[in-house]
Amino acid sequence: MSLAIHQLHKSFGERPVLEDINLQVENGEFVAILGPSGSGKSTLFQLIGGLVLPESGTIELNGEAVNGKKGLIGYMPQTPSLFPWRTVLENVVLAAELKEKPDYQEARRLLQKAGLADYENAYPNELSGGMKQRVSFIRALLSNQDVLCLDEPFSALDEFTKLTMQKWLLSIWEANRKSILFITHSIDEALFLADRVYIFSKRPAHIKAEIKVPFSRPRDENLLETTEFFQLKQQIFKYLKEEISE
Amino acid sequence: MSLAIHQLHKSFGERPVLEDINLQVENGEFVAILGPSGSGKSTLFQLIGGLVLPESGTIELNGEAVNGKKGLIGYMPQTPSLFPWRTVLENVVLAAELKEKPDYQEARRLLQKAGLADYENAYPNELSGGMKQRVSFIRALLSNQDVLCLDEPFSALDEFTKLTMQKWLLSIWEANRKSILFITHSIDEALFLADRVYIFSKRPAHIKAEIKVPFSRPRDENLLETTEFFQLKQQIFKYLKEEISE
Amino acid sequence: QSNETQPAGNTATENGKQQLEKVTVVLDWTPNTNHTGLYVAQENGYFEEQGLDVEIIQPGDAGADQLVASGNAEFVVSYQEGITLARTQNVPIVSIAAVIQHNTSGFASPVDKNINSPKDFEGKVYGGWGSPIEEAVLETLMNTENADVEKLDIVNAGNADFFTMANQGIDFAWIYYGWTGIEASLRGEEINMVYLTDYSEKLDYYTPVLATNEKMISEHPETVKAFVAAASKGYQFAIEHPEDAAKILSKAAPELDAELVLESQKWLADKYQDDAPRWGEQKLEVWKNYADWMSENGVLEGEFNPETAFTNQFLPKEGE
Amino acid sequence: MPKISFRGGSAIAFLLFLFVLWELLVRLTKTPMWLLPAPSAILTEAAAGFGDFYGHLLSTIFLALLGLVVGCGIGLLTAIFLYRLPKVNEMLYPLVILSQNIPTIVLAPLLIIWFGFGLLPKLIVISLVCFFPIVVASMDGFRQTAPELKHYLNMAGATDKQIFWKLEFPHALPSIFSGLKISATYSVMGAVISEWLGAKQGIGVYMTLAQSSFRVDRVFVAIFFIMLLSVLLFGVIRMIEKLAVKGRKAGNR
Amino acid sequence: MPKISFRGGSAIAFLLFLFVLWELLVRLTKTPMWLLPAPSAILTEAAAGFGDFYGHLLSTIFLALLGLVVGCGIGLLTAIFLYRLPKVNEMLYPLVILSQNIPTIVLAPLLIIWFGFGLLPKLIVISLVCFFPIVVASMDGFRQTAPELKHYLNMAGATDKQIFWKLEFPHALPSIFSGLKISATYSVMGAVISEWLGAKQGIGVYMTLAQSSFRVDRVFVAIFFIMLLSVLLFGVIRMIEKLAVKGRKAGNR
Ligand SMILES: Nc1ncnc2c1ncn2[C@@H]1O[C@H](COP(=O)(O)OP(=O)(O)OP(=O)(O)O)[C@@H](O)[C@H]1O
Ligand SMILES: Nc1ncnc2c1ncn2[C@@H]1O[C@H](COP(=O)(O)OP(=O)(O)OP(=O)(O)O)[C@@H](O)[C@H]1O
Ligand SMILES: [Mg+2]
Ligand SMILES: [Mg+2]
Repeated sequence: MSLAIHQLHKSFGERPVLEDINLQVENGEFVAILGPSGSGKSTLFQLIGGLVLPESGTIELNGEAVNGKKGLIGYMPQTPSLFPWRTVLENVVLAAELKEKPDYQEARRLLQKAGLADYENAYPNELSGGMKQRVSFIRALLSNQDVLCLDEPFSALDEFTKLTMQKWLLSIWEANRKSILFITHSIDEALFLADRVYIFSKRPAHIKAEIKVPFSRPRDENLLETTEFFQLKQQIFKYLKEEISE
Repeated sequence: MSLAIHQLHKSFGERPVLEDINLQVENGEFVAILGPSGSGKSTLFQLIGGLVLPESGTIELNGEAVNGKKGLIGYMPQTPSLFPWRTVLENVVLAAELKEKPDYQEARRLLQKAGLADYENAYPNELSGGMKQRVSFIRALLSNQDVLCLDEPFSALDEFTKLTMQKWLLSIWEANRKSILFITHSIDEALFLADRVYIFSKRPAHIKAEIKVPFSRPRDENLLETTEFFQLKQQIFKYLKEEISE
Repeated sequence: QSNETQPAGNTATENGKQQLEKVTVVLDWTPNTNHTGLYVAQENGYFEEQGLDVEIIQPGDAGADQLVASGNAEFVVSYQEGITLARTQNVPIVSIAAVIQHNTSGFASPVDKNINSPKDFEGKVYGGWGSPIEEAVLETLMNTENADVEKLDIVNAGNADFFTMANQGIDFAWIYYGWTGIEASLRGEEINMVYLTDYSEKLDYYTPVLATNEKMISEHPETVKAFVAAASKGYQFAIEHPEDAAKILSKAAPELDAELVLESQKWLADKYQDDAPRWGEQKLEVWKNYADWMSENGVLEGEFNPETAFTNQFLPKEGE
Repeated sequence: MPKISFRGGSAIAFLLFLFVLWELLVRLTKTPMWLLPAPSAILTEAAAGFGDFYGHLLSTIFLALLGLVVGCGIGLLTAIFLYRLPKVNEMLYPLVILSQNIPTIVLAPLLIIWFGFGLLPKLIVISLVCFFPIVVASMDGFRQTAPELKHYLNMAGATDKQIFWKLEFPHALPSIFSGLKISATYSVMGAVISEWLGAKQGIGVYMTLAQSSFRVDRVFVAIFFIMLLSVLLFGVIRMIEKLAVKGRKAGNR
Repeated sequence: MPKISFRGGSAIAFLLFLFVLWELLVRLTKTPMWLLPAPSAILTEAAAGFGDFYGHLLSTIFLALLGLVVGCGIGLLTAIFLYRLPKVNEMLYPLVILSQNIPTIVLAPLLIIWFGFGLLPKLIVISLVCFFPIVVASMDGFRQTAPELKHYLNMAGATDKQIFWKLEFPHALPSIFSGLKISATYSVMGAVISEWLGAKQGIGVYMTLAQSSFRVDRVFVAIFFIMLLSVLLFGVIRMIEKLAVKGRKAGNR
């Protein structure tokens, strides 16, 4: 499924947040968004999710305008947002539950992969921050939607666990080619995972740059040490620096 | 003020979390903790904060055992934990309020430095994830304690804002030399900021390694590109990898 | 408590009001024509003449008798059955005047039910409030005509009034003619009455009566005397001028239906004193008879001495 | 603001509709006045008798407000006291429940015997009615504080008192208001009931008098005013709530 | 478990202490029986008269439980219905408040006229008492749902129905139980009051008869059982709450 956003404007009261955002995610494409804190990335997700309406502009899924329509994307919020009265297992199937009878077998398998096999029956208050984030991530994976919007999914993970999860996400994506829109603060992560990277300016956000990531797939962690990678990273860092220091 | 932890053990029910932790923070030292997600880092902070009692072992501040004593440290939790009915300004002075009449002048100055000058009177629900984290950070800074325990303070910030905040933290620390214990998942961050780094094993956590960071101060971001830095980083990454892959 | 002890040397008094002794009289129910004498005495200044400053209080829920017994109020409008039961439980309360000489209560039924005497109760439905006394009274009445109380269906209708009950398939209920009966006639609803007094002398008890506690009688007899004197004068006025008395009651309680008050007053005027030598007079045999009847029917537990339950000593002497 | 006035409007319109229905029903079925008077008859009586009624109304309003304030004040204090002293709570909480189960017919004579016919016993009755919902709702509110905020305050070294006043109390405000709304609704009926304890004036007095002289229309006038008062009080509490709980409508995302 | 029994113990010990105090006071001041009987006298009467009392007790328990279940059921349904249909809520919520302000002296005759002297009118009276606290508490509970969870569910495309049943309802459980506890406390008194509407049996009947024959000791026996019942009901609700709200005692940190 493809996602296309045209000339989107959004403000909260007097505060303009998004200004003339144009952005595409092709069917099966992996797109990352980078941008300063508070620029409007999460707000963009809320617009795509249909939770708020833009002042102007359209959001199209497969060419059809879906402004304000809910239930069309898989979503992982920036904070884990787990339900305290549900166990980990009950939490991960929540999104799936909304549409159909959830597949507990699959849920257990994913929990195992994320290193949470022992915590299936634990309640969220017994989990560490990173564990909650992984639960939330699995919930999004299980939601069974063709477009996934992930808001900083690995920010609370240590470098190695993060790498494992990134590789896992890549393998899942390569296997069933969902369209993924991915907010991150890590330039490494964006370059390692995505086909294209959009860089947001500071608030009110417009698209400062769009970068095609030239690396071939499948990628592995050695990529992170190549000079091309390093140069691209430097370039992006410069863009971000420009945004914030002015 | 110096912090010393001897042979600390802690488990939650059947689940051992900390096993024989020994750790020091000298007066005015900046110490970082790295470790796998779910290893027990935040739990260690809870023990230091006196919120839970260890099964055995002691926690000493300036040589005095303080197991279970509260109110001796400045603390920044892993989730922002802002009070929804307080404005940003009222939130940042909260920790200070507990001890004395808060200094609103200073609070405003710090908010300005963190790029939140316009949000002084906003409520937390109007902030982005990274903005909340900054508010929580400032709250810890304003708490006016000699030992600061920061739990992943910059995880939700973009690379450039993060760097700004890191440098700011360093400058503050260099000016008034508090003792800082700092949990992070970024090896870069640990090496850039700390005097020493403890690496936690996976749960049940013991101290896998203690690394003295050899770089002179004041440090700047060029340090991140030196070979020494890179080698140290590789070494730490190896430690972490060992922990998780077994 | 009686507040007769005024602090000496109190500042100058306006028209001597401060000399008045404050007493409280607690009604048994909402103000009605049973209480007219008290309101008249209040309005026409009879209490004041006697040196009393009377406050009339409507207690709402039960407990008026205990209030007086405990000394928190001086006088109460009560009824013989209550005082009898109270005294067997050692509640020190004494009747000092009968407001109405004969029992005016009876069993009322819409005319179309055709209930003209106790024998007609058979096969009918009685609506009451669940007191054992009711059954005993019904039995006594029906026995006089050899009717079987077992053939009567007694329904507990709680606090429902006569008209509500009549609407719910209940054939007859126990009312005071002087109030509910008058209301029925005002509404143009014809009812039959079976008066208790017509069938059993023992059931001709005093209701209502004025009462006070034993302590008042022994320690402040002059206050009691003054109160009864004024009340007596008030009732006398009501007997002689029912229209004016009704106006006084309506003025004191404008919420009442003025027409009902007037009609009720007219009906009641000659019932206050009736065949007694003076208003308020009580007879020992009435007290004794009723208590005996209660004992016989198993609704009285404990010892009851009719001589101590009432007194005529405070009633004004003839021509006083 | 236009929203608020519209909302009230919708409710009032519905009530008016009900009244019209009632009027029609009464007229069509020719229900006699003494069974169920028509709204028009009630209105006529209300207009005609308002001069007499006025004093009763004021007296009840005064009682209800005073009782509500006192009852809620005591209730809130009790809740705070019990919550902050769990040992005492264990002992006294059952008594709080028991206090709601003393029937007025027993309480009334006792109160009069102890306190006479003045304002105090009436105030006690109303307060007793109003204080319970506040206690239960507040205690439950205090208990449900967001654990991560409590965790933070504990780590920051807040004393129990500070935790209470900076976190548990403001966090429980919506619950407290929930209790307040229940109490406010009960306060008017509480005042009417308290007038059983020998009042000279008040809607309760007016109503029993009307009832005992079979003036059903007057009884309904009394009920209308009781209802009006309750709804007004409820509305006022809701307005205060909106002001007091302002700024956190959405909480933190 | 040992903790629970200990907690009950502390309250009972305190109550016993109060009884002893009461007994002493009554004996020392030589308070007459008809004013305030001593606990020992009440106990004696309770033991002696239990055979007679038993039937009344059962009848009231039955009424109270039935009324509580019906009232709370209706209350919960009403709350859900009103919450999920805000337009209807605007119209009907004032009526819910009004329902609490119909004095029994007016309601009773009407109910009897409409429904006779059977079980139904009594049930209506108890339900009317029990349903209000549930409605208010539940509605407030539904409204206070954690906004970030609601935000998530919305983004995930949950329908309003799903949001209600997966989030708002479970989230409001503590509030609902708070309302339930208030209702349970009122239910026994509600049952006693409902017995005004003509019951043959019940604590209310027993109590008025005792009152009118000045058997204050019996009145107190009745009160004791009313209180005992209420506390028991309250305790049962609290136990159910502990089971139902299990597992989220600490919420998420
Ligand atoms: N409900 C709201 N009311 C008012 N302003 C809001 C609201 N939500 C977001 N904003 C503002 O919109 C801007 C963008 O917020 P958003 O959460 O989209 O940032 P973000 O790019 O996701 O940042 P971060 O990387 O820190 O999460 C911020 O300035 C924020 O203050
Ligand atoms: N209240 C609790 N009850 C039971 N287990 C708990 C509780 N709190 C923490 N744990 C367990 O303790 C372990 C350590 O948790 P902790 O939060 O200290 O991890 P962490 O090192 O901070 O991880 P992260 O980097 O993901 O935040 C985890 O396995 C967690 O499941
Ligand atoms: Mg964001
Ligand atoms: Mg942690």
